[in-house]
Amino acid sequence: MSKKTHDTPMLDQLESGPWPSFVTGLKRLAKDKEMVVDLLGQLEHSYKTRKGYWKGGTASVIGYGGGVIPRFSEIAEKFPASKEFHTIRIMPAPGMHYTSDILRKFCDIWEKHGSGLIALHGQSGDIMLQGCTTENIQAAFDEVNELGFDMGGAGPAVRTSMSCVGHARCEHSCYDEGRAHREVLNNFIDDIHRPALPYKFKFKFSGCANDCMNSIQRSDMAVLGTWRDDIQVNQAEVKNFVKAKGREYVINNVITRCPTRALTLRNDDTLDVDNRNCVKCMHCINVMTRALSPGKDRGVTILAGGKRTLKIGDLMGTVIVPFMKLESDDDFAKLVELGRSIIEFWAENGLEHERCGEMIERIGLNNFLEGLGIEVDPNMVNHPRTNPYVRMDGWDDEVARLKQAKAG
Amino acid sequence: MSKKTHDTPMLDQLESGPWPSFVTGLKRLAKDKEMVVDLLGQLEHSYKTRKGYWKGGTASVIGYGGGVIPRFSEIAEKFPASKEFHTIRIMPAPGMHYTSDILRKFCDIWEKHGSGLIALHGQSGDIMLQGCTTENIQAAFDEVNELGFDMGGAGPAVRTSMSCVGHARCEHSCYDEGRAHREVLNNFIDDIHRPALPYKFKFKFSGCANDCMNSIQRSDMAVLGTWRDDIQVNQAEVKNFVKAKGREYVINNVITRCPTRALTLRNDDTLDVDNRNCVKCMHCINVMTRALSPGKDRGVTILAGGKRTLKIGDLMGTVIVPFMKLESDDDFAKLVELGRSIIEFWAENGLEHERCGEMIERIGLNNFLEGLGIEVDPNMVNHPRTNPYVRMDGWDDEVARLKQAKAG
Amino acid sequence: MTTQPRMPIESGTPDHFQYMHPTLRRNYGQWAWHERPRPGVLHHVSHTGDQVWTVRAGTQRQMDVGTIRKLCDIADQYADGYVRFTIRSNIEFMVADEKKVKPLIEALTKEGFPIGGTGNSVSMISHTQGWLHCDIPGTDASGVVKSLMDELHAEFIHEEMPNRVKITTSCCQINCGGQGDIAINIQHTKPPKINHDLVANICERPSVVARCPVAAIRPAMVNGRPSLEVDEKKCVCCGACYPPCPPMQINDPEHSKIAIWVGGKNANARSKPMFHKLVAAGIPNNPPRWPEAAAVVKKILRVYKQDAHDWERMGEWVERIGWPRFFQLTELPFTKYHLDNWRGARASLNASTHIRF
Amino acid sequence: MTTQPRMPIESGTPDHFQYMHPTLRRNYGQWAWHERPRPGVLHHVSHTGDQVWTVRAGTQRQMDVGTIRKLCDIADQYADGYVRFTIRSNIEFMVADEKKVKPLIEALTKEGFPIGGTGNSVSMISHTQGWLHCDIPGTDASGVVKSLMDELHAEFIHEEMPNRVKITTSCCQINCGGQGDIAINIQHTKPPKINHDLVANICERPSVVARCPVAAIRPAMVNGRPSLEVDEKKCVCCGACYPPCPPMQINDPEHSKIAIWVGGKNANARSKPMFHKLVAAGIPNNPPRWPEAAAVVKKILRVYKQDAHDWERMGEWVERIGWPRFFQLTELPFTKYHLDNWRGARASLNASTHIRF
Ligand code: SRM
Ligand code: SRM
Ligand code: SRM
Ligand code: SRM
Ligand code: SF4
Ligand code: SF4
Ligand code: SF4
Ligand code: SF4
Ligand code: SF4
Ligand code: SF4
Ligand code: SF4
Ligand code: SF4
Repeated sequence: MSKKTHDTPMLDQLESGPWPSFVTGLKRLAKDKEMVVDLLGQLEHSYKTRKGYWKGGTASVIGYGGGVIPRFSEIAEKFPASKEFHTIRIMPAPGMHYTSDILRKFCDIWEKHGSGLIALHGQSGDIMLQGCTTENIQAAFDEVNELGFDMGGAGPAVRTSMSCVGHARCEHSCYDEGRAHREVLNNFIDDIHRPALPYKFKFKFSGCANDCMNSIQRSDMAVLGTWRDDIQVNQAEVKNFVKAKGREYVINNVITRCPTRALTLRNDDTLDVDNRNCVKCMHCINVMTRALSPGKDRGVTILAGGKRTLKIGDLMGTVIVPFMKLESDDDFAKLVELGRSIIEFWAENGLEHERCGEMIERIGLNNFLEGLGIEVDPNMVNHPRTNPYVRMDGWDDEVARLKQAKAG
Repeated sequence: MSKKTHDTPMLDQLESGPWPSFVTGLKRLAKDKEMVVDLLGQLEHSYKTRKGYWKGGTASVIGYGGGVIPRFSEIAEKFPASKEFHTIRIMPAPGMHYTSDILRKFCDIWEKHGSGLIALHGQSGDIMLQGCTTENIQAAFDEVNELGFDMGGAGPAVRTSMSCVGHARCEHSCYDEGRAHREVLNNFIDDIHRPALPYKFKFKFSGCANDCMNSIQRSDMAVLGTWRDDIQVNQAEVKNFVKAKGREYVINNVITRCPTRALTLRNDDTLDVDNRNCVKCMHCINVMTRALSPGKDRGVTILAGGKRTLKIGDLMGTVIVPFMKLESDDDFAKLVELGRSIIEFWAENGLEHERCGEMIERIGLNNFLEGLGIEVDPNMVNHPRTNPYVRMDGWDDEVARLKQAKAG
Repeated sequence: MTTQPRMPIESGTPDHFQYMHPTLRRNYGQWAWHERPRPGVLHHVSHTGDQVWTVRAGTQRQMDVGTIRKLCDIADQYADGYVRFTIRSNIEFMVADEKKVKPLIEALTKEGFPIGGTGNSVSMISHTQGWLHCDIPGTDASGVVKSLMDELHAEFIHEEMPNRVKITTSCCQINCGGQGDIAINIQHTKPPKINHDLVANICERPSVVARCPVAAIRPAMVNGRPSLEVDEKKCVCCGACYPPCPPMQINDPEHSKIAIWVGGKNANARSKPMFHKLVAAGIPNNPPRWPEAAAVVKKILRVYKQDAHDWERMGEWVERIGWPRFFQLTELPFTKYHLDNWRGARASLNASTHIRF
Repeated sequence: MTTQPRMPIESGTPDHFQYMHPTLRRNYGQWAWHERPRPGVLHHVSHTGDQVWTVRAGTQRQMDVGTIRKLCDIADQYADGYVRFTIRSNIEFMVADEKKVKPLIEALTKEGFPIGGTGNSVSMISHTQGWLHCDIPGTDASGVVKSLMDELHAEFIHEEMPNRVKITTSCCQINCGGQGDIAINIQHTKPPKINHDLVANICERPSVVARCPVAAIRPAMVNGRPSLEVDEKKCVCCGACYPPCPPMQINDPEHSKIAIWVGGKNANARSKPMFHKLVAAGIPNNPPRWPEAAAVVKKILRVYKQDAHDWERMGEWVERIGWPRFFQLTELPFTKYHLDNWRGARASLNASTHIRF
């Protein structure tokens, strides 16, 4: 290629070392792409001055209000070829499965219309096609869209979701994450593409309490697999495990690690589980993969309101549905409905730029649950209130109502 | 006695049952005391109407600003003899020890000048001489004062303190509570008798972590005994205990109950203590009283800011001194000094009617410690901060200062 | 010359040694171990070889001089003339001779003082003032305590609980009684009714306004006179405005209810100190015997006694079995009022999938 | 007639089965157990008897098409043409035949893709945008991650940690990278410098004012034009005002430092999820290799590796040994900045005598 490359002494240092180097990749692209030549120049400049030089703006595709992250250079006079360097967010399939064929098609499209730089994946789970001029966005997106892929979320919208590998390759999986992911997300397509909510809203799906998708801390509605009957124990495999590892290992790594001390190693090297007190934490099952599995009566626990730092400090989600089945079409429909009620309630009651969890914090879990028509449940708390600062004149009516609800 | 007693059908019901009855006691007094006749009348009226009928006012003794709790009846027209029913608060000796002789003297004085009703003791530890006319207060107090007893605290003052039986009759005791109690309190006599602080201030002294004085939750400065060397183990007694109770009992009631899993029962029925991880919780020592005792290098842990509900919710104290020796005269002088700095800092920085703990909550533990000239210590927290909302430009200087402080 | 008024001798807290049983004094700081030969009796052994037996008995705390003198008589006759009181108003008699224990117990029993309150018993309930003396009480502590101790007498004289049980009462939301394994506290359920005629005369209005934890009070003119106004939607009925301003009448024969709290703990033994948690509310404030409150307390104690492991304090037991099971076992309803919505409430929410089914 | 613009096909999240390895598809929801034959390789067995081996390799996430095509070539040649990516941008190749594992590993290794990231390894660091693309970054994620992964390469390809280690980076305090066993985050240490000339043009002032968590911003007139003013005593330098108002220049080559956090945990395994806690700050933001940050991370990992028990995640280990010992072992200073003073800070204070000496 013709365009002269910039000196990048600092970035060059990132080409050494055993980890694959993004700099080497960028240099490879720079051979054919002036945009990347200048991108490297600007990045080197950032390294030297320790500052970023992108600013936002507007860029989008026809029909959609979001999904493109526009980036304009503040130092385009120095690095004109990368003066526009937008990102297109594309939603992958649940579990991030690909054939080499489809990946190659992405490469071809992006080589043609963009910089050739693709992030797999963004922290919210998007395929990020990074580095596009304003002009090329539409063409790039059209081709990707024809491949069967759609735009991801950005701005005050329902965001691209993530689900763990789960059913596809994990024995711990307690529900069909892929189905849940698609059914839920594809019911909010309008809210993904036309940002009109108070702020972003994320769903995440993990097949069990190991929460490989970080859903409790990083999503507004987290769906995690669990079970409510007994752990399945294969006592023969327990014995094998004890034999292979020794009793001491089993005691130190399984028995004493149960958070509720629900496990006993019997004298005959079989395992006793106090299932009434098991909190489905997954630990013993994680360690003894052949001997133990989640129970058979499986379903999900749902938490609401997780998010990161701004503006009131990190928030984890809170249990709002201790257990629900997720097997029949009806069950899945109910899950979608729950998502919808939450979003609708929040859209109505949330302030601008207020995440669902911040709203719950502001109005109180009580009012949130009432808005959703969900009964309170002691599983939603670590413990009941420790202070008397509450107006209780409705106590008798409330108790009567609960009694009736239970009876009828 | 002449005065006609009131009908007290409700109170009468409190004369039955196996627990000693205060009503029976009051009726006994009513035989000689018109004041108690009417007191019973008013109390019955309270039981009937479910309301209290006392109001405050002023009453005191010469030379002191506090210590008397004045009570005037709102329904004195109905029950004139108990229209004044003040309480005099008197500080008992540490550990609440009495000879029958001194108790009888109290009875005599109170029979003469008051109602004859004495509470042993109030929740802050006072001898409460209950039921006195305004006129008689001075005479009653003078006689009590001549006995060697002094007025307790009330209002925005240093309050009467409590210390556990400790050294006098408890093998767990890690310091001389009685001495600490007296040295501290008797250094604040002016602040006890002349209320001029933002609000009340309480000291409490417990000889060990069992905290029989509820000091962490109920005092502004809590002093609890602890040790920093190894638990003293009498292995012969351990073996006796295991023999008497069985291994299973020992495992279930001692070994697995240690909060940091610092205990191991060895195969030979002796006990291994991981003293580095022992948090001095007292549990194992409580169970195996003959086999285990606190270490020999004893001292105290000090917490500040405990109190009950109003106005921001219950507060427990916070560790401000993880360990200090309390043996020499100097040590005790240091303890008094610490109390003095806390009270002075709070007197200067606390708002009106703001307890020390509420002030700490408002200004931050940091600023409180800085005010006292105490270095922060990781033992003061369960864990470091989880949020980045802090201004850190002083980091380098602070680290340099700490390094120097450590070196020099 | 006029007589000078007598100025107080500011002697402070008196020396304890002068009132201390000689065996305790001699062995001060030297005790080696103890055991409990029977409920209500402690046996302490010193490194010097000395021994002391303590007999603990319940009292009504608010004692007439007759009762105190009776206790003194017993001390003189059976216990060397020394006694001490515990933080829970139990009285303790110390004897250095084991043979003196039995007659001492008999004398106390004969006079109606229950022997117990040690070890894993239900000790005396922490006692506050109530209608007998306080200016702001919603109920009577003496009556509540007497009623409950009558009902719990068997648990005081026996040591049959999993661990010691410390019950507290508070006759208003101020909580002079402190945190307890079980706490029986007044909970107001309606905002104060303001007696506007009195406000102008009695109240320092700014200081009342400052007391309200939720800023529900504002100064207002009512009938042309300075008074106060409460935003009833904000008010949490805490009663904090009442002590500084008696016209803010919070006490109500009907709407000042009793609430029951569980799992408070002061000791650092095993677990760190804990706050008690709301379990039941809306319980009528029903003198002279408060049967509804007693029923709830007894139910909770029954379940705890059956289900908890040795050495588990109430709060530790519930943490092990989980709150859902606590509500199930005690058959108490779990309501929206149990969800915390005060500052820091978030820490009480379950941010995990740890759930027992 | 003008051509209609193409309207998008709103197909949403695509069907995953079409891209899924056939063995996975066939055994969907039927897996029975798994083991790790070696670092970087998982072996899953289905109830149907089918088996699958997964080989996991690290990537640089921000990949050029050349890299992706190389990975596709390897997939085609050695792994049936299917891959998947993990949440940490590792790539996984699935094969149904154990014999294919070795050649696959060799091919990946030859092309410079490290095999590992499974089990008790240090997996790929969660990656954010940084100077390469974001409009508000204080540092470069790509560079920090590359530098650190170079240093931690041995820990990626081996499984020698007590439990899995999940590291995250965030190039501003917003924390797109999430909670981690270790988190390496930008921490600004000076209030924003306001470019007053720009505010009037760019900012919706009320919305900027609303973003500040400590209400430190107020509208002001500067040189006769509407601008903003920051109360520098209140400001906690969080940078929240910068995204809505770029003239609030928070990024500073000198004063935007790196802070290191420890003990975040997302899994519910054993303990409930935890937040990470501040352990070190004031670390220079030093491209291109951030050696000071790397040194702290490596020190922490070294101590954890030596001292933690099997299956203890970083935060669980520290909870067992106590924070004082953590600071002692890592030789990091404990300062006043470690004391929390944000909302709910009280829950982080030690309200007990539980102390290790
Ligand atoms: C691209 C990405 C980082 C990455 O390199 O992977 C990213 C990048 C940005 N995030 Fe993020 N966030 C990304 C995942 C996350 C996550 C992780 C997640 O989704 O699990 C979080 C934490 C979870 C959460 O939602 O709280 C996250 C929390 C934020 C926040 C804080 C939101 C909050 O309520 O606290 C902001 C600020 C905002 O939106 O105002 C933000 C804002 C931004 C912006 C738009 C900065 C801005 O305000 O201008 C960044 C655009 C960068 C760019 O140029 O592309 N980003 N952001 C991730 C999205 C890629 C994708 O679509 O897959
Ligand atoms: C008498 C006593 C209850 C009893 O029957 O034992 C008591 C009675 C009163 N307390 Fe108390 N408190 C008593 C121990 C306590 C304790 C327990 C303790 O000291 O360990 C507490 C909890 C610990 C603490 O200090 O927080 C306690 C926390 C309060 C409070 C709340 C203080 C706070 O900061 O939250 C108030 C309200 C106030 O002072 O404004 C209060 C106020 C009162 C007043 C003065 C009510 C008032 O504001 O008019 C009561 C006077 C009753 C009377 O007529 O005698 N009382 N009060 C206790 C004092 C007797 C004594 O001197 O021995
Ligand atoms: C006499 C008294 C101290 C005093 O100076 O007055 C006292 C004395 C003893 N306490 Fe206590 N405690 C006394 C109030 C307390 C309190 C405060 C209270 O009652 O409100 C507590 C804190 C309760 C809480 O956590 O809320 C208390 C928590 C303990 C504990 C820790 C129990 C636990 O496992 O949580 C022990 C250890 C034990 O059980 O051996 C203990 C142990 C003891 C020992 C065994 C210490 C000893 O070796 O002598 C004493 C005899 C106990 C017995 O009753 O069997 N003492 N003890 C108090 C008697 C009160 C009463 O009449 O009931
Ligand atoms: C592939 C992946 C899911 C996906 O759809 O992408 C995955 C896959 C598995 N995880 Fe995970 N986890 C994956 C991210 C996570 C995350 C999220 C993250 O990396 O940020 C977590 C939460 C981490 C946290 O707590 O902050 C996570 C916490 C776990 C745990 C709980 C560990 C613990 O003890 O705390 C297990 C259980 C275990 O260790 O066996 C687990 C177990 C597993 C198993 C063994 C499940 C199975 O039986 O197949 C999988 C292979 C694990 C291995 O690497 O040895 N996975 N796992 C993710 C691989 C990420 C990577 O490349 O490093
Ligand atoms: S969250 Fe559970 S089900 Fe999903 S991949 Fe992780 S371990 Fe498997
Ligand atoms: S899943 Fe967790 S809580 Fe349940 S038995 Fe196993 S280790 Fe215990
Ligand atoms: S606090 Fe400790 S030293 Fe004091 S009486 Fe209680 S157990 Fe004994
Ligand atoms: S005192 Fe407590 S922490 Fe220490 S070893 Fe005994 S039980 Fe464990
Ligand atoms: S709890 Fe309330 S009513 Fe009872 S004594 Fe204390 S201040 Fe008075
Ligand atoms: S009762 Fe409490 S909340 Fe209500 S007005 Fe009075 S002080 Fe405020
Ligand atoms: S952490 Fe901050 S700087 Fe980095 S990508 Fe996210 S928003 Fe941008
Ligand atoms: S940096 Fe944060 S605290 Fe400072 S002014 Fe901006 S938003 Fe407010």
